Amino acid sequence: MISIQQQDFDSGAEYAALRDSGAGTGAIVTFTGLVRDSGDLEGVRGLFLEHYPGMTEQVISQLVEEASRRWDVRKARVIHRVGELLLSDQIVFVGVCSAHRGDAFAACQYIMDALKTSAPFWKKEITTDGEHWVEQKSSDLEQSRTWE
Amino acid sequence: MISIQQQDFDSGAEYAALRDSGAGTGAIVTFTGLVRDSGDLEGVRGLFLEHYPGMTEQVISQLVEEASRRWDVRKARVIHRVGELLLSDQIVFVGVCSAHRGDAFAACQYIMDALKTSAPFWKKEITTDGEHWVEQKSSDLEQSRTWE
Amino acid sequence: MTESHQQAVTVRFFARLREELDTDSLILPVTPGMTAGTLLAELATRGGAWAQLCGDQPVMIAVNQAMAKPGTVLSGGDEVAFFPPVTGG
Amino acid sequence: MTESHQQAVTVRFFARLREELDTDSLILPVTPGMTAGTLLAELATRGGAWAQLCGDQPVMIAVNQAMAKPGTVLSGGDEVAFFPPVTGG
Repeated sequence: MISIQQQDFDSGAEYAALRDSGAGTGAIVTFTGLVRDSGDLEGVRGLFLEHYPGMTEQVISQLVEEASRRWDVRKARVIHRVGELLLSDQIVFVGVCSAHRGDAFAACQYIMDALKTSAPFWKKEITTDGEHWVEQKSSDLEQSRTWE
Repeated sequence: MISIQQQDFDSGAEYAALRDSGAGTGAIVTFTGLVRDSGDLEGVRGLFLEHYPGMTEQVISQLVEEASRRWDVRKARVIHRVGELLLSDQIVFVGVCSAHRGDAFAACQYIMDALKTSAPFWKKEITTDGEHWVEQKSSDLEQSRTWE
Repeated sequence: MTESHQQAVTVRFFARLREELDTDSLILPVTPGMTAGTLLAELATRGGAWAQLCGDQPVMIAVNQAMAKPGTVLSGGDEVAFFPPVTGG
Repeated sequence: MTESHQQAVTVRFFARLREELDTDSLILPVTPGMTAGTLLAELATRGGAWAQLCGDQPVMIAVNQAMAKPGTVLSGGDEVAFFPPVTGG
């Protein structure tokens, strides 16, 4: 299940829902991304996140399908917030249930790495001095290419 | 923080405690292991987990230290249950906070993989036909060696 | 001149491009065999902020909400989007 | 004969070994230069279930609650543990 939303999410409730995925599940891996000072600018107060409605959901759903082809994935959940976020706010949640821990780790990390470079979200940093669109990091591109 | 305990744990509460780790945290990865039918035996009803009190805590604490040397680890939490567990019960929780997602994934998976081969826990499967000590899987040894 | 839906594409812009072009979307005529790259080059000839569409900074392309390449051929009714490299997650 | 604490080691068994040897722990004398491997071999000479300590199945060794090797030299007061490969997590 994929959600793009302004409101915050409850990671505990999301974990509980993932856990309820049948007796075959032996491993659950979750990733949560929080807003932090990227270090590119001084005095970051928060972020504004824009997305491409419709395409975003489609891209993430294809990433989850690709992960399910490569690894044992019993259940997957992706939540990505948009709009204005403050420092330490939750931005993104990726949770994967699998029979085996190696599959759960790989599928969760694959979805997250690929989301970073192919899902249409854009971050603007809001600092005490104004606003500034965040540039893509080459490290994200490289991390995503390791899965090809 | 490391806990070896008989009682169940609340993954949501553990996540909330990890999240409260300062403004530098940008990524939280959690792993939870659940009791599942290993497929080695028919009619598994649950597990009995034995451990070596004292040594277990020491080994896990060294694994967390080693992970903190290799990657950016802001906070780490390990819980491992012992005693009798039923199918779908939670066995183990590993949670890691980091500035970066790559570090959070790597540190969490490293701790879990190394725990599998070096922390003194032993599983006995309880089936409808009796009990049976679980043998170590060569795949666990190999997975752990990939970190050397 | 009125373009029928079959001979036009919707062009959308996001993030920095949307702001700097001061444009959310456009409806533009499409000619047979026209590619996303040709459309991008045409828009760049408008000058000013539009010139950056063929400038140094990479522009990503989506056609019908799927990532596409400059060579992707457009058809009437398509939704084409141009945007900077993505930075979510 | 009474061994002083300085000349004895505590030997502990876990899991399948503990059950099959029907023994949680032993206090045994230690001679200068004695290794964990020598102690294991001595215990195996007891025969019966004890023979498996030098059998086909691997036996893991800990000395003072840290993983050790057969060559690890023992001192009086050490805690030595023998157990099957671990299967936690």
